[in-house]
Amino acid sequence: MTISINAGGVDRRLLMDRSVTGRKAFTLPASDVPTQNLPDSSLLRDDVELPEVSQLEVIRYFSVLSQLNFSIDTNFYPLGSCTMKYNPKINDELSNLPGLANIHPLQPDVTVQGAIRLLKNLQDDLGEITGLSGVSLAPLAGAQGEYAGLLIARAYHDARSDSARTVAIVPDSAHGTNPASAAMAGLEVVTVRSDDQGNVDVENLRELANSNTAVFMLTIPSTLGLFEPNILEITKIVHDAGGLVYADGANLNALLGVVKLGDLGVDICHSNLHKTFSTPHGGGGPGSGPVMVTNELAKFLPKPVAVKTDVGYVLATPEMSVGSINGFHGSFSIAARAYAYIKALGQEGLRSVSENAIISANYIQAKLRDKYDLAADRYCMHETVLSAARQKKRGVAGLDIAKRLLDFGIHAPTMYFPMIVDEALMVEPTESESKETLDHFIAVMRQIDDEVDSAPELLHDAPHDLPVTRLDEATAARKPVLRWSAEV
Amino acid sequence: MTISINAGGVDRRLLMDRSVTGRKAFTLPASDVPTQNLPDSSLLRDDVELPEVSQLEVIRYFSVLSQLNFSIDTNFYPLGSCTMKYNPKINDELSNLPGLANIHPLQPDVTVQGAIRLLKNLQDDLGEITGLSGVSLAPLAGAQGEYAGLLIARAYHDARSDSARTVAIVPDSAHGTNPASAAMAGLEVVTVRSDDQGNVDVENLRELANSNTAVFMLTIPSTLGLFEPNILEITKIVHDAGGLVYADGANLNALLGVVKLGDLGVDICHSNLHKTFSTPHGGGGPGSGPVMVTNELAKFLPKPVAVKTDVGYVLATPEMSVGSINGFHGSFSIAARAYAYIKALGQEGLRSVSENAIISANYIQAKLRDKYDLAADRYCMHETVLSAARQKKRGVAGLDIAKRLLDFGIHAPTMYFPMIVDEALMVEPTESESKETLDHFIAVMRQIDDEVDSAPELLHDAPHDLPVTRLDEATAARKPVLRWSAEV
Amino acid sequence: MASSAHTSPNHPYIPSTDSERAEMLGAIGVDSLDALLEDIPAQHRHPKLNLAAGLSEQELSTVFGSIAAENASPSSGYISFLGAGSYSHYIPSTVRSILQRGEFVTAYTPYQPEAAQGTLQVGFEFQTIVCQLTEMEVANAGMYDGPTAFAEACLMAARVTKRTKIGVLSSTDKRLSDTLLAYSKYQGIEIVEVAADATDIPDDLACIGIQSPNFFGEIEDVQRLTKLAHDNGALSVVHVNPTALGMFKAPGEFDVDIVTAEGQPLGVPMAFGGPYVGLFACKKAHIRQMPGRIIGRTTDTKGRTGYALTLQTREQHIRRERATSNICTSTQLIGLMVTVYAATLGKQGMKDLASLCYQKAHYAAAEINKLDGYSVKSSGTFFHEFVVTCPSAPPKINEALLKKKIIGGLDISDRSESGMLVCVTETSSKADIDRFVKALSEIGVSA
Amino acid sequence: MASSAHTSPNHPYIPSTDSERAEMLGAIGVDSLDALLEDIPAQHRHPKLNLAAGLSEQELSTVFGSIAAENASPSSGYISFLGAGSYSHYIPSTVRSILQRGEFVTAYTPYQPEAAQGTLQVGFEFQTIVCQLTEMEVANAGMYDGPTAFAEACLMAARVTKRTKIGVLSSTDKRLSDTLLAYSKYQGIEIVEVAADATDIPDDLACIGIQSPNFFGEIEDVQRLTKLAHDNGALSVVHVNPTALGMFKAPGEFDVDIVTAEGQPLGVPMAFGGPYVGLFACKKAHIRQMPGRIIGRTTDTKGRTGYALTLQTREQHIRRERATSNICTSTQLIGLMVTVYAATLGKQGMKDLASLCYQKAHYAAAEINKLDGYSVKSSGTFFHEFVVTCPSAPPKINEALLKKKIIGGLDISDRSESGMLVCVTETSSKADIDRFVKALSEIGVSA
Ligand SMILES: Cc1ncc(COP(=O)(O)O)c(C=O)c1O
Ligand SMILES: Cc1ncc(COP(=O)(O)O)c(C=O)c1O
Repeated sequence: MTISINAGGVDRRLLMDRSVTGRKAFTLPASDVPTQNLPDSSLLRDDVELPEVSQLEVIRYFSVLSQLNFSIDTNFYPLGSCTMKYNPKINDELSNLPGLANIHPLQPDVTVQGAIRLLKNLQDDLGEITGLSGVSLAPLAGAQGEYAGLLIARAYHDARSDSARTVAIVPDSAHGTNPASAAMAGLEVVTVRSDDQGNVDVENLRELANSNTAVFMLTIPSTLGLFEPNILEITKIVHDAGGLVYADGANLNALLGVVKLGDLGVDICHSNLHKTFSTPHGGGGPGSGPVMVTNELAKFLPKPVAVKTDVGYVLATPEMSVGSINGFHGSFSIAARAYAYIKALGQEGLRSVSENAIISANYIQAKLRDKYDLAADRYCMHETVLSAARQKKRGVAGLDIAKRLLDFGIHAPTMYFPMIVDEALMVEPTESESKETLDHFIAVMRQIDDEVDSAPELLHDAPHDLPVTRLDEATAARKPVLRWSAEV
Repeated sequence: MTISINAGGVDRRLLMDRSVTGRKAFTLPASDVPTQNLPDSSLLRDDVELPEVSQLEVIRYFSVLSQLNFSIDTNFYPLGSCTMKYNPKINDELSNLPGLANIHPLQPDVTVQGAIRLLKNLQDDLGEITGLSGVSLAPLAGAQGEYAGLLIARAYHDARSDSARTVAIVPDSAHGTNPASAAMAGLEVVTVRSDDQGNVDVENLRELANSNTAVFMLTIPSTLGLFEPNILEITKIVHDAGGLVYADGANLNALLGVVKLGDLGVDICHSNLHKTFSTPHGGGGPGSGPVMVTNELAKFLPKPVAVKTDVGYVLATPEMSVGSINGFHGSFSIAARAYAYIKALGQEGLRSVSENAIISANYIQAKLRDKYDLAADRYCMHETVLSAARQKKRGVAGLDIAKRLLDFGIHAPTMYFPMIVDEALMVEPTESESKETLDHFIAVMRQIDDEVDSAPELLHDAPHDLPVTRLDEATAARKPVLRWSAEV
Repeated sequence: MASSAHTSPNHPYIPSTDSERAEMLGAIGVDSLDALLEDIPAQHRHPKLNLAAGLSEQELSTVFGSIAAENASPSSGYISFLGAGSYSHYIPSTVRSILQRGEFVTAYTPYQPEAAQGTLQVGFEFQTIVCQLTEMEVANAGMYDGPTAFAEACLMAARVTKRTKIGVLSSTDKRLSDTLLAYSKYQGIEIVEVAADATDIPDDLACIGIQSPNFFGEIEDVQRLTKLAHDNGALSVVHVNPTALGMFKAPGEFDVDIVTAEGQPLGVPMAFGGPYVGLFACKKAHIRQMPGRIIGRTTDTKGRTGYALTLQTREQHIRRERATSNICTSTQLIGLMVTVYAATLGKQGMKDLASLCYQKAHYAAAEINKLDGYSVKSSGTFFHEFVVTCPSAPPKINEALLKKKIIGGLDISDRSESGMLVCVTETSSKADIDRFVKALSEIGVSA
Repeated sequence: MASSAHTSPNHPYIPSTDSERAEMLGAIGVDSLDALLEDIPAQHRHPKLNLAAGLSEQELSTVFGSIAAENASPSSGYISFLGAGSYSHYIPSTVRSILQRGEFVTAYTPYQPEAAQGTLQVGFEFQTIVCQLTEMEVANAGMYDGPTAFAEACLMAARVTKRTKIGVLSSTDKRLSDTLLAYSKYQGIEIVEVAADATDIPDDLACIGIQSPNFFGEIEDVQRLTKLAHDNGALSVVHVNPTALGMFKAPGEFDVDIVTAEGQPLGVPMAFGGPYVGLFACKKAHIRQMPGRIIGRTTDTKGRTGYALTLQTREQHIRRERATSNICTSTQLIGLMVTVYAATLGKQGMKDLASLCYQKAHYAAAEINKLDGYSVKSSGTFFHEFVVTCPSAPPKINEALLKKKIIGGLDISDRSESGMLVCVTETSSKADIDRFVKALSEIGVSA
């Protein structure tokens, strides 16, 4: 937890407000080649309007701004579905080695054997972890992994001349990217209900699965933090209807060495390296969302796929690839971090990650269940979804509780998601937080519950000591101001 | 300026308070050699009591602590005599290149030609800047530079069999290290008065300088931020008495390309690379305090001195060296940063540094002189010494003003130094702060002067919004608690 | 099969100790981890993971040291003339320094604006800088990369115009059109090629997608093409190289509707292709059709300025299958790099940089053009990339260059006969260029 | 001669522009900089500075790249067996990561404790860790380096005992005794050598200065020597290697009065010799004679815990010529590195590290001892350094080793006939050691 070292607030002026004509933060070297003719002046631009500040101003401006953030490095950040775990510093360092950071994506394969080997090894490890051995690291985030997976499903059906399959069945608890990706893939989204235990309503699924079904998208564990007990039945229903099973593996942090998705009948899944595999979230990316498929589907993977051949490692395009979903080979330096993470933990360590993540979540759930409702009254996996329904009745919303947590230097849980839970507060502690931190969180959550009755205004007005209080988001959207301008 | 992002304050527990048996932040590799016999167990230790925390706890603990600091990177820091200028980030990077950071000090010269060349070039540049061509980079800070310089002075007199010279004449305005270093060098400290203009009282000096005088230690510009107008006369008086002139060059930031100390009759000086040459202060070191001397005195320099020979660069011991004042060759990676700084600025840039530093200080002085007394009513060099005497009469001490500045995110000036100025506030803006920042400081200082009358309690109780209010330093010294223990 | 939770040795990334785990399980009311896993089919629980044992940090460093050493890079003495979508530029120390701040690196997407003003204000700066470079009215906070930005821009044009045919200029990088293809495949979109000198286009195009400088490094006549598009009720989508904008007229001057770019040249390491960031700007009128995250300025309950994600109703987490894009995790941190880069170079720096690239590339082109057998194939104005027609197959020439520790230009013989696409930036010294030219001349037809 | 203030081009490190300078000069009431410089003798004002023109950051990087490339280091494929006061150890990523925090790096000495609690609390942790490692009662916040810490410790012993003769064990590194010499030269101090097996010392010694492990890598009988000192009214000053403290008994167990050490092995790069940090601990009774900065715990006006510099009346800025030392700027940031290092390794790590060093060094010694012509000269227990008696002059052998990219041990033939002081730490793999042994055997007498 950090604290103010300044009265009077932070100077929030933007770079352009600090700009002074002629000031500079950088000098380019002088040209060492003979002067060349310039093109026709009609093509040329006068000036680019950009900030003119000194180098110290650049450093100070961004350093001070950084202190306005909560982050893993400074705060407990139990944001559900986001797996805000420790991002090992060594991984950042290693991915920045000149031999990894300063290589061009189009260099001849012989000059990047190390890089391709790394990708190949990571593919293999992810295949082993998920039990789905066809892997492409191309997707740049989870959502792109989903899209890639859906393209593969469509390509599979097309290849079998079974193109009438244009429906994606998606549970009502699904993350928004699932239906959005399905729509991009030209699929009609049909929603399957969750039952009162938070499971997929198997009977409803049975009704919906048919010859139009391209794919069933299931988040495992679900966005309620629950493992689907009927998983084998579900995958059988979908397969029997001729559809494929897509697993959203954003929650893979619960499953490392605990269960393999491929063993459960999953055909396609993605995983977020920026969650389970500890690569930093960066305030909203970059990420990496590898797609993993069964052997049978591997020929449809997006390009490239790293392959080991007699003459060394090469980047190859699978036989019936769905093509290029982005510019080059995915987020290479994110892949490098994830590979370092897997190597550092090894098989024992990875298993321990999931086991400890599960214990921590259940511990919080057990210690808060008398004060907060649970979305489902059973053991959870790596996250627990609480409901502030009881508090809501006493006059305080989930939002207020979330904002109040900020006052204690604890980041808010994910709010109002999944949508099927009233006043949802989705708490994911991860394995990298100590019991002491969990106990502190528990104590704060219990205190907040007390405050609902004893000092509700503390919650309504929260947060109190942050750089800003609650923001007027309605006006922001109604009259959008999206850039600096001299007038604003 | 930064601001609180947490209520309830920072968790100030120490690492040992967070320690849990069995937790760890690091693993050593397993041994890859056959097991060796251990020594007699009577020599062996059971356990080292050290913290047991996770890697995330290490990162979070120190990251949060860092935010409790003011620093150049986050705050204006006009601390007089300390030259808190921009510390270029590139210099940190370059000094950490593996070829500079991972070399052993005792490697054969042929394997460290780059390193020795760097030292030689820096010696040459410092010689050029100060006009004193004999340079040793051995001293680890300014005070050690002083001590080295005084050893040289003593060795010089000894070599001339003039050993009765056991007096160091030191102005009353001198920094504490001057007399302390003189005492270490076995010299008796005799104080010369400053006159009412802040200059050395030449007549007093003339009385004191005699056949006992080993050295006269003069800070140029003085700790009052003033250039000594009688400098040529002064150096003549000392030389005529057979003494040497030592210049404390901690304030060299005022003189780059403006005047060379050697031209003024100075025989020996030191410079703080951690001031003028932009190397980071690090919260109190490491520093580097090269000693520069006339050609004649070069043979006495502490070892080593980098030399270029026919067979390449070597580290040599001067003929009549005063010896080893520390373990190896001085603060090499600090020297590397200073060298990068000099190369980045070049002759034009260095001159511009001093010129701008001087203008900035005089600007502040001009804009505050109606509200605050000046230690000397004349143009200053790179810093201005204000006096809060007027404010003191109105019930508020210099200390209160200094503390109140902290509330505005501005670091306090140096307080109560030089000792000869009543309620001294020594302000050194440096060349790296923008006019806008200076104007902000001026406005705040003027507002504080208003507050002396309008809201004196704001000053007496300042700072208000920092991690702590004023500390009980008396008890700290009376009952010292200097380490964690289970009970404290 | 048994849980290892109670016996696994502690790992630096996992703080809980055996006794703490036991205590927590006790509080949960179970006596083993397995009791928590009963929903998982027993026969599939605790599968064997065929992975190596964990490594210490020191061992990990050694492993990565070897991997990095197997790649040819400037630090192993190679010089390179590759461009084609990823560019070698000097990255200022300020960028790396700020990028090390854990508060930026380890934060999540700013869903709680009160606890993320740092990320948000930087994002707002990023949007400003994108607008300034492109001279467009509005920009978003970044896309995955340049090609996906271009693809999403074309799809946005289809939404705006309610047309389903997308025209792409024939001089465009295949990486752009391939990505567009993968992005539009199942959306009933047809992609047609438009010649750069077309004076006529079908009247049902949603847009003309233009790359300028194009794949071959040349400046397209964006003004004319944009007018052509508008005359036919289509939008103009222009993909630029941001470095070139330090010198060449910005698309905003030509009434372009949507501008995209690969942000990598602005302070982002080449890193074998990623992560990068796509720049995306458009006219204000189309703002609600924009994909991606958008940050807006607003005020708090005390009237203080603050920033927050805005126009979120376009996004997947609200609009789900009707969202303008499926983007969730984007590229905020790369956006930070771009922002610090642009702030560091500033007005003068961007100008000087573009000029330096131009000068060096034109010098290289002139020198190569003098060589026997080689000629520079250029019809118009190029910026820092150009096509060299080689005396023998470019892959052969590149192989010979490699022996001299030179990574030559990209073989584009599939698009230009015996063509090699050469790029020169400020990171090549004259000596490097001369070494390249000399090597080419030595290799000549013999390759 | 004219001032260039008004015409110099702006530099990235200097924000003021020409017009701002003019404005400021106007406010000062002068029309040129020179008016401010009138106190400076005119004939010496604005001298010519014979320095090169400034470089851009990119050029600077190139310059430093060449300098670094002229040095042999692990990154250029060399392995090394040098120790003797500076040691190669793996530095954990946590150390580098925290060291990048500008709030630590660019702060001054914490004179304003309210604005420096970060630095101060870290310093308090450092003092704690030094006490824990040495098992001493109190420690200061660090000295310049190991040798100056040792020298100041001996001088402190002289102050405490009011004696002027300092005994130093003959097995001590000359770098320690030489620094002591330079530090005591004019203070009327006499330095005498004491044999390691002495059973008798002069009765006017202020202290016996002991290094253990000594210069030759061996553990001294600190307990016996301390008793000998105490029996003669002298103090015991022991200079340790902190890595060895992970394994060997701490001086605090032997009633030692003052302990010093070179802190470099604890997470600080060798960096061609500095900056390092001296560790300094002593008995609480002597606290007011300690040199250096000391940080104490206290409370603020609201009763909250805080830290501040304390016992400042010992220091030069208050006590001036009667201070316990002239130290002002010290080594706070290196202390931070040591603190993060110790916190990262922790209890188990320090133990494992010492054991690993011991195992590897003893393996190497055993293998070398098997070679024809080489023998390990060791009378007692060594930690990770040992003396090899070579079949020919060590410099010759080292020259031959260098050709094989091996930097051999230190030539100490001036102190041990044909002696080479070899150090092995955890950064040498078995393969490295075997390569070294093989090379030695190949070189043998032929060198
Ligand atoms: C369950 C789930 N699925 C998919 C995603 C999308 O992943 P990304 O943000 O990497 O696109 C997320 C991320 O929040 C998620 O939580
Ligand atoms: C005038 C003056 N002289 C000497 C010194 C001592 O330098 P250092 O702190 O590097 O030992 C200082 C530092 O504050 C100083 O300001």
